Amino acid sequence: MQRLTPEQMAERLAQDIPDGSYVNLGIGMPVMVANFVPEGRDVIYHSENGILGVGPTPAPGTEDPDLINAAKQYVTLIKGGCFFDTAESFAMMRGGHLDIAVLGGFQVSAAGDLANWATDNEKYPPAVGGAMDLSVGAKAVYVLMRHTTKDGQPKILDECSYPLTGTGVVRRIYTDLAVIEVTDAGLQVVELHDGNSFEDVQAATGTRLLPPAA
Amino acid sequence: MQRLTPEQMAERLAQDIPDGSYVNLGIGMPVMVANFVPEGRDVIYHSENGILGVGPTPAPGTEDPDLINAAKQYVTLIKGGCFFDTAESFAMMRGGHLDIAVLGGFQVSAAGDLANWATDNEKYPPAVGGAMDLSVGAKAVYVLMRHTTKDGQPKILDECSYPLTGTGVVRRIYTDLAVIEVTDAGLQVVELHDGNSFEDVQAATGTRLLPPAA
Amino acid sequence: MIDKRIASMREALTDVAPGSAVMIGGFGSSGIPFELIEALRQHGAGDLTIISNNAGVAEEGIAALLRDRLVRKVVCSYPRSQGSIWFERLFEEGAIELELIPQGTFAERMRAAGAGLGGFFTPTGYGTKMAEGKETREIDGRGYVLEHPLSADFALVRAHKGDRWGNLAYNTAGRNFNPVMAMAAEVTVAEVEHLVELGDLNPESVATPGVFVNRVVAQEGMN
Amino acid sequence: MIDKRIASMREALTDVAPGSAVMIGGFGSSGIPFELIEALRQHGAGDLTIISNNAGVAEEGIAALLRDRLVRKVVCSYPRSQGSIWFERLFEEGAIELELIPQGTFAERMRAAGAGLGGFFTPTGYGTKMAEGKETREIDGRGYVLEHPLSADFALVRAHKGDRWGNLAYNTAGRNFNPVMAMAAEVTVAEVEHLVELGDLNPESVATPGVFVNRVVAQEGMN
Repeated sequence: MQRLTPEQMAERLAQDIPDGSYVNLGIGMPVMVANFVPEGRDVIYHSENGILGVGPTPAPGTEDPDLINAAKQYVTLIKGGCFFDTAESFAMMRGGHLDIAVLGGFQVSAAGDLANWATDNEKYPPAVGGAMDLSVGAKAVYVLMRHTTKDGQPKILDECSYPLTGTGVVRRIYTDLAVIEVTDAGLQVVELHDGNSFEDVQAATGTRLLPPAA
Repeated sequence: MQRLTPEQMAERLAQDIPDGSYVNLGIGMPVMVANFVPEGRDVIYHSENGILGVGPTPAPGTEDPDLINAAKQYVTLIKGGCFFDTAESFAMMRGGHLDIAVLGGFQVSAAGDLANWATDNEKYPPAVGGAMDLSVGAKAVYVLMRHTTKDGQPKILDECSYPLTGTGVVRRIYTDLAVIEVTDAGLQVVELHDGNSFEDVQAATGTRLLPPAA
Repeated sequence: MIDKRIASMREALTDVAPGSAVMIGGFGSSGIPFELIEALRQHGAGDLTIISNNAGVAEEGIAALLRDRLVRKVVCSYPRSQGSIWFERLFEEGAIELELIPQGTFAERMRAAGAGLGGFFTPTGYGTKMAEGKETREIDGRGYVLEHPLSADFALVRAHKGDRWGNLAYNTAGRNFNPVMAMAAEVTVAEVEHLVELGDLNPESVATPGVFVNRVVAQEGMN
Repeated sequence: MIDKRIASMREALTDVAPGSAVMIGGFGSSGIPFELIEALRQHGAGDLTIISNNAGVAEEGIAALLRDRLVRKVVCSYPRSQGSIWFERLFEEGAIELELIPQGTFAERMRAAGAGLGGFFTPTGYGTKMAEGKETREIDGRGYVLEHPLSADFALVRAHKGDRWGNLAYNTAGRNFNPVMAMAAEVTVAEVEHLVELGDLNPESVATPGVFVNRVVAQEGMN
């Protein structure tokens, strides 16, 4: 099978961010999406710590110690950006004002449930951050994740086995093998990446997929 | 009986506003209190429309059309004052951050219930504004009102007959005849204005008063 | 390219339909989008629900909407300001419906709508007529009333300065209900005294981030 | 005369008692009152409940409180930042209690405490472990969880500028949790980079009005 690299996955998802969108990118692979949004599209990035209009990494020596993103990396503010407190930042999310949230995922279920904040390792302290608020609040939740775990186990399943982040919240899943839409009829494959057959992708998946329209 | 004028009533109440207080003054007689707070006391006035630090009336020609108080009169902002939106303004009230609210009253009950927003005239449209929020939110609610109605009926009663603003919210009642504290034991007269006997004040009251300590 | 500027008040309101629920910012005469209200009046859609703290005075603003009998219902905290003759007239006639809400609950219900909350318990109004028919509950020995979010089809707000992304900054106490209404409506239209370039607003003084605003119109001096 | 200035971080915290619940503003390394935290550590009161978004990294800030074993319980949304070695160590030992709250619910619970609300229904966490043992309800076809206010004995916040009345203005994203915590605690102590004269702050840029602040201390450069 052909697997996209993380950069290619981010680039693929970036094509689906429309001009004029308000977008929140989760920690990890999702933040890479910003590097690949096609030229000419105005996209405004939200950061949970109270920024609308997150800009690129500052030049060395010009960092503002208070100006960081959700991953605690130094960022800048673009022209037209603004600041607010955490309560307002999450009002923005929860109230459905952001168009797209791109989140990482441990598991996604056939019903669009998302698990991305805790595994079943009880010794490892759990951390949830803003994931639950984003998952219920954004107009569309896109999950960007590998199709299978490092040891080849499927991450798209009938039911999530890990603790849930939100129920029925995922709109689309962008993996290294395919793009899958969560529909009322089931998980609809909308795109198979070059070189992958539907049967191969189905075999790597722990629940039934609907084949792309012929 | 000796009745204080409205100015004298406001002046009497003003003596009980401590230095450093955050105070909201209701529309009508209560706003006059600001004119009588003794020199040397720093008092910060809150206005429900989003002002902390309301200052005196502006000189003619210098009015800012957006800078008005709750009674819709032009005001100024004192040095150190600030602005915020209505949701935050009422968070300030409801959250118990203001020390004193001075409200007008139609009726006060023996249990400290306040009625000050609607009479029993159904044809007259009701208006509540911020009175209910203030009555439950301020650390202390002082009611400034005449002891009796224009036609001599008592306004301090066993139970209010008009619709309530809040239940058990009044701390003190400042009238033209006396100062009365709402206590667990009942309505305690703490001060009789010059020339009034306890018996006279009791006779003008629709519920039992406790006489001042001898 | 994000550009929320609309050329005129009139064009900014073309999709207001009869029966729409419209929030209107302002308190007394402060922070009121008078030009948008006038454009709404000229637009002529009737049967409106107007959600605003006051109900207009004299022949101005909301009072003119009432006078032209475009309003079915008023949702507010204080309809009876001095000179609210049109509201009083229609109320006495029984020609207008009134939903009266304590001012803090009014603001908080709109914030809840904007913030995606399903409701909240407030002590305001507990034990009064305002709690009649509503769920109440004692929490830690204190009485509370359950209140639900209040949203609308449109919010008309006014700001001192705005840019083409819809970021708004207010003058003094002109802020009042404008920020919560901008959050709570499906479509928010901002009337601004000054339309400024992107980047001209201090990012720490933007009280309404552009994400809450759909359309921005510069004042035309039509009043 | 209102003057909330305190001469030193140490004096600003003398009444913190063992077992106190202490909110600490900031997100990651942004907007954190590092000097107040250091003064709290030197003060030495133990058995603390620390309410803060993160649980400290390396040997800094909250991590130093953990290292000195002054903390009984951490209430936060994200204890596990890179380098949160002290939190991880104590957690593994079973030497610390953790109350984990989704970040938006965390902020909103503190706002509810500051705003005098008894609770609110949020969709966040519905159908997840976070809703276990909590009241849930369907409102307009959507599931919600009832959450209660979160208050504290003290809030330690950091601002860019502050005046003697306690008015605070923040730098860029340093605002974060500081304003809601200032509202939610019994006693709020603000560490400010610059103590300015009354009237120097723009009244439209004050993000925390002085009424929410009890003590103001200028940074001493102690870190």
